[in-house]
Amino acid sequence: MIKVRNLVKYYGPTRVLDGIGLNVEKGERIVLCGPSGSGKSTLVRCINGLEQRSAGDIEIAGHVLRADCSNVLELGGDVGMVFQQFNLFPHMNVLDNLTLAMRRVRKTPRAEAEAQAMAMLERMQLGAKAKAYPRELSGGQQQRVAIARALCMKPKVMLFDEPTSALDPEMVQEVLDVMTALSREGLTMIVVTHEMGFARNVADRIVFMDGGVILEEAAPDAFFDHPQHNRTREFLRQIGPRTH
Amino acid sequence: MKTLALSSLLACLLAGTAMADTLRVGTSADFPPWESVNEAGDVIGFDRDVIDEVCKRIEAECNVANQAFDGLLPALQVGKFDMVISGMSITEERAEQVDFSNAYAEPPYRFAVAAGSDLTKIEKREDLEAALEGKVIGVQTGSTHEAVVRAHLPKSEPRLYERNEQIADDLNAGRIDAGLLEQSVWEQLMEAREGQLSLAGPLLSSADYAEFGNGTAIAMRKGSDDLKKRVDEAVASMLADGKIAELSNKWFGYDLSYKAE
Amino acid sequence: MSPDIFIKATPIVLQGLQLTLIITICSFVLGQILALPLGLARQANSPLLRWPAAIYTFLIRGSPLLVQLFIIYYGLGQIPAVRNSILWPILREPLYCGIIAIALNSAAYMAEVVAGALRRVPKGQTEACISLGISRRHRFTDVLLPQVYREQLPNIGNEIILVLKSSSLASAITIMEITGVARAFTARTFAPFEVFITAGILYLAIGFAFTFLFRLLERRYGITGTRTPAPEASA
Amino acid sequence: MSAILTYLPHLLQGLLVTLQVAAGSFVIGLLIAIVAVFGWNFGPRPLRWFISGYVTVVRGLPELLIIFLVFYGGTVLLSGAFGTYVEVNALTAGICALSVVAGAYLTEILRGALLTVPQGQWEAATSLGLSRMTAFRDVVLPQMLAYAVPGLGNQWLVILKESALVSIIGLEELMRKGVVAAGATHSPMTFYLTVGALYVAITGVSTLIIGAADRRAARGR
Repeated sequence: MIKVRNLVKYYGPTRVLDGIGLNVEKGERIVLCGPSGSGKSTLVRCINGLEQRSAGDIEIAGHVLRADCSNVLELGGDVGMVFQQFNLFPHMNVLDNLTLAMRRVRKTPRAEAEAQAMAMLERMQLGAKAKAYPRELSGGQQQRVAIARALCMKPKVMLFDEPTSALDPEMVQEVLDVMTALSREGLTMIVVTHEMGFARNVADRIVFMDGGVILEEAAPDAFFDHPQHNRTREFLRQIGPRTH
Repeated sequence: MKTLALSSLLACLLAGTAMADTLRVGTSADFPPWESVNEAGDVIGFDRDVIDEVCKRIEAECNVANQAFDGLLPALQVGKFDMVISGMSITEERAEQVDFSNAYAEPPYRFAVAAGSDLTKIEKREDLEAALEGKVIGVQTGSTHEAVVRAHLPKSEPRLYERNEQIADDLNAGRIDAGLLEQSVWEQLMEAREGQLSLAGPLLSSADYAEFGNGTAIAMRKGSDDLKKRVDEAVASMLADGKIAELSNKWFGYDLSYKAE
Repeated sequence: MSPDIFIKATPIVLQGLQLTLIITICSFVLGQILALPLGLARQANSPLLRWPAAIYTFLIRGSPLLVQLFIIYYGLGQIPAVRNSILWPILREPLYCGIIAIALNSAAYMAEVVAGALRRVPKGQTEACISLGISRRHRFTDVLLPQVYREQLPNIGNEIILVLKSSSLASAITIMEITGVARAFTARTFAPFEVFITAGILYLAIGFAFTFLFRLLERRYGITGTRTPAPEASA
Repeated sequence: MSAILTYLPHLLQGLLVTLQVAAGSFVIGLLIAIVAVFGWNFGPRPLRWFISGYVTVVRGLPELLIIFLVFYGGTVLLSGAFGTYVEVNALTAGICALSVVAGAYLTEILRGALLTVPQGQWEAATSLGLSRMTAFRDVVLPQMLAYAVPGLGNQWLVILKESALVSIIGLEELMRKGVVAAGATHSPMTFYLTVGALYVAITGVSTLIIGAADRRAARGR
């Protein structure tokens, strides 16, 4: 589903990704973790073409992405993205946020798009908020709307870029619950997160990054119980308490 | 969005587009009794009646449009109008740019000053010229009067106005020392400003100052020879059968129809 | 468009240059002088000062400069009492009327700029002055005003360009500045393009010269990092 | 007083023309600005130079000069360009000239407003598969305009007042009606004050509407 080979990315003179290789199978759930500045967000953003790369090949959901991202729109919603800052469209109500891409990209008639969107909102228990504007929702609700918005495009892959780190603590769980439910439906997912409890429960594989390279890849149990690398152990120690 | 904007822009540019099917006549209707706008917004006056009669005689449909005097000839040249009638004198400078019909009228010109000015007592042209040295004379922008002042009163300062009544009001205010306009225009202005202005010096014509031109005529674009021929014939017949004299008496109270030498 | 007429147009248009510069500079300076008391009045505690200043700026900013120009030139000139007053020697001249009208207009816009800048000076500055025993007058001349004007240099530089553009309206009251001579020339030669383009180039050149001058002043006296949004353009 | 009553219908007619000129110029200027901002952000380098040049030059020229240039020169140019006679009347010339002027100032205003729309909005739109054009039109532009309401309102006031300059080329708008009435009745002060009061009235009402519009737009921010 995703093939990344020898991905290199510079910001000016700084090498932020240094030869990343990553394969993700259909239905696989990957959690990307690592200290801040390790390049995880950049990796995710390169995978769906939001960032240009300096070298390397990326193939995702059957599309070969050019280095300058000029064909990023070919993805056309096949790769859903959930941002740390939600990035809902503030001038549209929830329903319009959900239907915009369906109508403009997939050319779905408005009535049909709205019916699908309403169904999606009901699933997220947000049916009552269809006519609300983003600013009238709590952070947790906004992020669930953002997830719903990406899902409306029936993506083959979902990417989550620290979806809970901008949320107040009491709202984190509602978003994680939604993501856990999604993972049970067999959707291919890459999640950048510090929520190690979620990682242990949901991930098929955990990828640990530092300094622009992948230091360690393992199944959750192996990763948490027998970390191979010093840096991994240090990282787990620092955020350890939150895993239990 | 882009195309929408471009097409709106184009629509804006072409909003005024019109192809010539009837004759379009330009005038600057701020010059009573030659031409002015009545309360209903229609152009009326001597020229209006003359052009209506001309159009009748050449069997054409005419639309009269009103705009600022100094833009009339440029507009004629680029084809906005087919004819310009606006009490316009034939001058060499203008004749280089446009063709004129035969003259249909020749009005007298006059200096005017504020009432009570010493200049009102002067009777001879030469004395008036001498007295106006170093004085400010109000004229209309682009008019033959401007050319007269520049050529014959080089020691006076011409001040250019857009509208005649502004000249009258500034005379009355004492901002300018004299004004040069047509006799009939002064009469009109003085009627509305009782006791504020006085005429000065003698009646003037192109015999005094050649820059006044050779009578008043209808201007046409260079090369519109066929139209010019028809208009010339119409003007000649109107002069011959006394139509011009009749209209002149109606609007001015005297006859200023052009007398061929 | 013939190059000949460009060559012919240049000296004609240059005839208006002097008047354009006189009007621009005089109106600008007079406008700045009037703007200070007006701006202070806008910020005053006493409603007796605040209200007249507010009404003045509202009326001036709410109507076109051309109307104001005509009121001062043609309007006042028709009132006998004005013609008999000691002000007549000034109001009699179109040039002075033009300068006064543009200056009064510019002052209303600048007053808002000054008032806005005064409003943004932190209260702590006043408190610091009081605690240091600095007198009211010196607090004003040494602390408040220099801040306001040095901070507002970019806006002041912007204002002189607006005044330069406004000066073209003086042609409507018989003043033969650049636009006036350009228009009179067009009426005589029937060649509109060359003259107005030449005039335009001249305006741009003057504008760039003023901009350059204010850049120098800004570099020398400006306070960086406190730039405020440009004020409403005057028109 | 009776003179004002006689001419009031004329003045109000002129006021209508003033509003037409101002509204037409504002709308066309806004379209120019939207296209210019889009081109300035995404166009090739020469286009960006052109747009910067347009903004700089127009902002440096007196509006009256631009009006004269369009009015006297526009017909010459367009007639040459189209190979046939194209008329530019005072209304068209006035709207075109003021549109060009407004376009330059509005481009500046929108450029500023564009910077206030977070980058994340573009990214979210891209990740949903929206093209740049669609993202601009449906996602970024509406937010940009909401941010720009005070600037847009200000520009509307400026255009309302600038439209008085079109009287000089003979368009029968409010100012020109006032000049004609002043000349006919020989009482300039009365009519210029009346005309001034009418302008203050429409700018005053506009200011109230703009304030309300901004409060409304602010709710979307």
